[in-house]
Amino acid sequence: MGPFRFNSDNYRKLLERYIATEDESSLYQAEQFSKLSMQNNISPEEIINIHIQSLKELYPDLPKEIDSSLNFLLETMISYGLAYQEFQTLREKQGKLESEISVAANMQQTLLSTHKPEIVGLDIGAISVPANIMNGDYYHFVTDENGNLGIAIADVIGKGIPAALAMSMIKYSLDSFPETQRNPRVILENLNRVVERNVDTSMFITMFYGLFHAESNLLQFASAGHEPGFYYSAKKDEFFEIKTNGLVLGVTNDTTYEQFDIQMEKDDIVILLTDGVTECRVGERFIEPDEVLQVIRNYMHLPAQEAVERVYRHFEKLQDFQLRDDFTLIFLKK
Amino acid sequence: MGPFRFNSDNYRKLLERYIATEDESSLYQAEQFSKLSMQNNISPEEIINIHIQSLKELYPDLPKEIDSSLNFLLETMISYGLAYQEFQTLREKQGKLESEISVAANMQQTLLSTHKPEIVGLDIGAISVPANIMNGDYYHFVTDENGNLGIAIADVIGKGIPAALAMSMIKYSLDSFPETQRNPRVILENLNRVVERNVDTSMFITMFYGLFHAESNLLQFASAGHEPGFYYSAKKDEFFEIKTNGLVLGVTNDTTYEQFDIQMEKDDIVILLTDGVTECRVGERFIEPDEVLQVIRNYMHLPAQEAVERVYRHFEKLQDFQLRDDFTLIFLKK
Amino acid sequence: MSKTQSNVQIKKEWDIVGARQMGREKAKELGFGTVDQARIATAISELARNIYLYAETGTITYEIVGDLNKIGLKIIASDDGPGISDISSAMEDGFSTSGGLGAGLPGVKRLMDNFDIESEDGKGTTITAIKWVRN
Amino acid sequence: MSKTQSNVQIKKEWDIVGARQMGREKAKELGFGTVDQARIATAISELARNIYLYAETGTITYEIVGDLNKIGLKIIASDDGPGISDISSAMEDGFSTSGGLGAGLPGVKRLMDNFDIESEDGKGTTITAIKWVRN
Ligand SMILES: [Mn+2]
Ligand SMILES: [Mn+2]
Ligand SMILES: [Mn+2]
Ligand SMILES: [Mn+2]
Repeated sequence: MGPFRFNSDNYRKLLERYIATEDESSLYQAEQFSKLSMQNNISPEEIINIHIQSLKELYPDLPKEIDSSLNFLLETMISYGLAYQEFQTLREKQGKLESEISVAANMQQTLLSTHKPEIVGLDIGAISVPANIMNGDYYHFVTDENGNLGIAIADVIGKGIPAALAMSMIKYSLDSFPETQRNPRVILENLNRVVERNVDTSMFITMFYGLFHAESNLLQFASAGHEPGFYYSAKKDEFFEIKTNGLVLGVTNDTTYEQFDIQMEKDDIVILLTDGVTECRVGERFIEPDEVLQVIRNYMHLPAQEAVERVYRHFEKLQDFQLRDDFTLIFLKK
Repeated sequence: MGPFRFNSDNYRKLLERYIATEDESSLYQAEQFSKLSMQNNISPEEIINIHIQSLKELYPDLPKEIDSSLNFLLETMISYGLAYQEFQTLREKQGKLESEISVAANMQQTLLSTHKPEIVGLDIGAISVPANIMNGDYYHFVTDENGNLGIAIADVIGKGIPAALAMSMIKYSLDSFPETQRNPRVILENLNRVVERNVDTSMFITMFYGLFHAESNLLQFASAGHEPGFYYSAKKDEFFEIKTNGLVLGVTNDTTYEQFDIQMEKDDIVILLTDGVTECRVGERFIEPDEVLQVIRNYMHLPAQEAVERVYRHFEKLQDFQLRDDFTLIFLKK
Repeated sequence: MSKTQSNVQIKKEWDIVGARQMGREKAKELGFGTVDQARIATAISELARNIYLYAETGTITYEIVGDLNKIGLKIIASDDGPGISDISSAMEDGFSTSGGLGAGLPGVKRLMDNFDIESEDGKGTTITAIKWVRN
Repeated sequence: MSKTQSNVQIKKEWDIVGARQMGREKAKELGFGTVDQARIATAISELARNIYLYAETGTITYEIVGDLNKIGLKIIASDDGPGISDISSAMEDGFSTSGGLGAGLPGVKRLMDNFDIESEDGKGTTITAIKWVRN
């Protein structure tokens, strides 16, 4: 019952045995035969032909009607044979496309990668994991000569290649703003114009931009329709939603953004995220906001980087290791 | 002989007629039947089953061996049926991916689009046509407050989505350089560092950058391994290759570029292009450089935009409307 | 109808044939047509072959399931083998687990009506698949 | 062997059958096997149907070609119809020309060994395809 070579003699022998015994073992070998013939790119109509030839060899007096009927069957299989060949072409094409996309995804990772800066007195943790190959979430850190920290977090509504292209645009636009002009409100207003000019109206980008002043511990921020983050006050041992308002990027040319601020104190934590965290789905239901905060609370005593990674791993498992949306989470711990 | 519905009764009737007459008309209808059954997502093993049932109805005394042999055949078709179903899944997936890529291509077109500026005393023509959906060639014009013109033309070695991402990077990097610092040599040196840092070593970008001084009619330029263009001197009625040297972008971090210049005179033409023009293939052979210049000469008396379009249409036809590489051509006519 | 649960141990390649046969008999008893019988046998082949190739030993269990409205055959393939470390890859088309010869798990899913998989790294795999008799 | 060139006019759907039959006979005479006969007939079907649907009238020509080493059947489908404006699309899989029912021109290319198409907008189409007898 070992492996056998693909040829029509084998088919005839198997067929002969099956007709004599009707045993399952021959049918198992029929299955193996057909898999092997597929490996050899044999079309289904050729299997019918091999069947006809085998039958004629086994029964030289095969009734004319039977012979005739099998020719008819063969004729109906020609179209299926064509579909089978198209399938092989398509599989090759798909393979190429997939490797192209994976090259692009690697490039995107390099392009969008950001360096997590060392800021005295601020513990930073950040993680971003795509649901599919390409990431439609984005975060970025930048520091100026005074040690102030700019933090961007964004989410493209839309997935795949177009979303990746849009994110590259955001990254290079951000890079092109002069370092000295890191006012959150102004940055969002500028980006809004870039997106409005360059991107199709069907694609929206939400973004939160924050500027942390290292000396005063003041966090200034503005949001373009981005999923609200949370502020943990250590003194009150309580979470507050970071309320903002502001239209998503790219809707109208002249959108203005309101700027807010938070005075951070010792052990306070700013939690920034995308909706891939808060809209985590477990089976058919969405997770409750309180559950998210409970998970965060469980890990927030850890160093910031370890904390975000633990929170991610918790939600990854909860979703059966199948993210429905890109997941990005940032902790800024005083 | 009109259209008929898909059902096994039809198969039996067609089969019966064919067995009786062995006429081509039944076989033609067998073909139509199988196409219809494919439209109804009928797997090949189900066709075998319909065949068996039809035969049993037509011949209630069908020999046991024949019945048995057909069951064996059916068994071998199960794997083909699986391949057929996988094919349908794959076709859907492919359709989705293709529409995603076409959205990305549209976006790329918007992102990379450049405005052809009006420069007094200079007639500009430019055309760029991708071989596939996404363009791996790129050109860009920029003017400063003194009416000087910066011209970039680039080609990514590599195609498809990764090339498109790389081109977005070039575009945003170029945009981020201050307007006042448009020195070709410096621009290439800066871009080289961006590419070296961000892009995989397997992907190369060639680029020509020129700066045309409106007052003095001096063209300064540098090239990063880019396909050499041509300079047409009206006085001599002769073409000269624009000789440059310089490594492609992204090879080493500290590449330096040499800067050259051309003093343009009345009716002179600078011709910039990518290798999609000069390496145009006709059947099995590459076109000769002289042939390219002859075609250019045929149309260069026309307004620059019309001229580049006519040259493109000439080469498009020569290649049977199937570009092998992205095609970009720029004319600058004094 | 025979008892509602029975099983076949998979230890050597020959047992694959036994598992198919048992499945085909159950399917015939339940009133499945020829094509569905062959599909069920092929699905069992695939599952048993996976056990034989990757876990060495395991069990194929057959259960008749249903209610007043429908009746079906449930196949459970379980082993204590190495488990499947990346389930989502194993469920992808073209990522065949039987050395390129198999239709793989996506094939089993297509051949049957319901499909469920549980696997833990190092702790084995349990695959449950049901096919319903078409009325 | 009959004369080396013959043809069938395509004017009504019935003529498709005639064109298939002529092709099958030629193929049989040349010694093609059953499967190849059926493939040739299917290719002719596709070509003749395209003429019938899009050009209304046209011709299928049959020619026996070859040299000392090989022999084959050449099928030429020509019409003065509207022509194919976008040949590269028409040669793409899934871009079927027979209202979703056909295997289209890529199908003809797969069924035969050589394939060539010439078409000019408004001036008709000529498709030439050859199948070689396998030794
Ligand atoms: Mn998103
Ligand atoms: Mn999201
Ligand atoms: Mn290129
Ligand atoms: Mn090129």
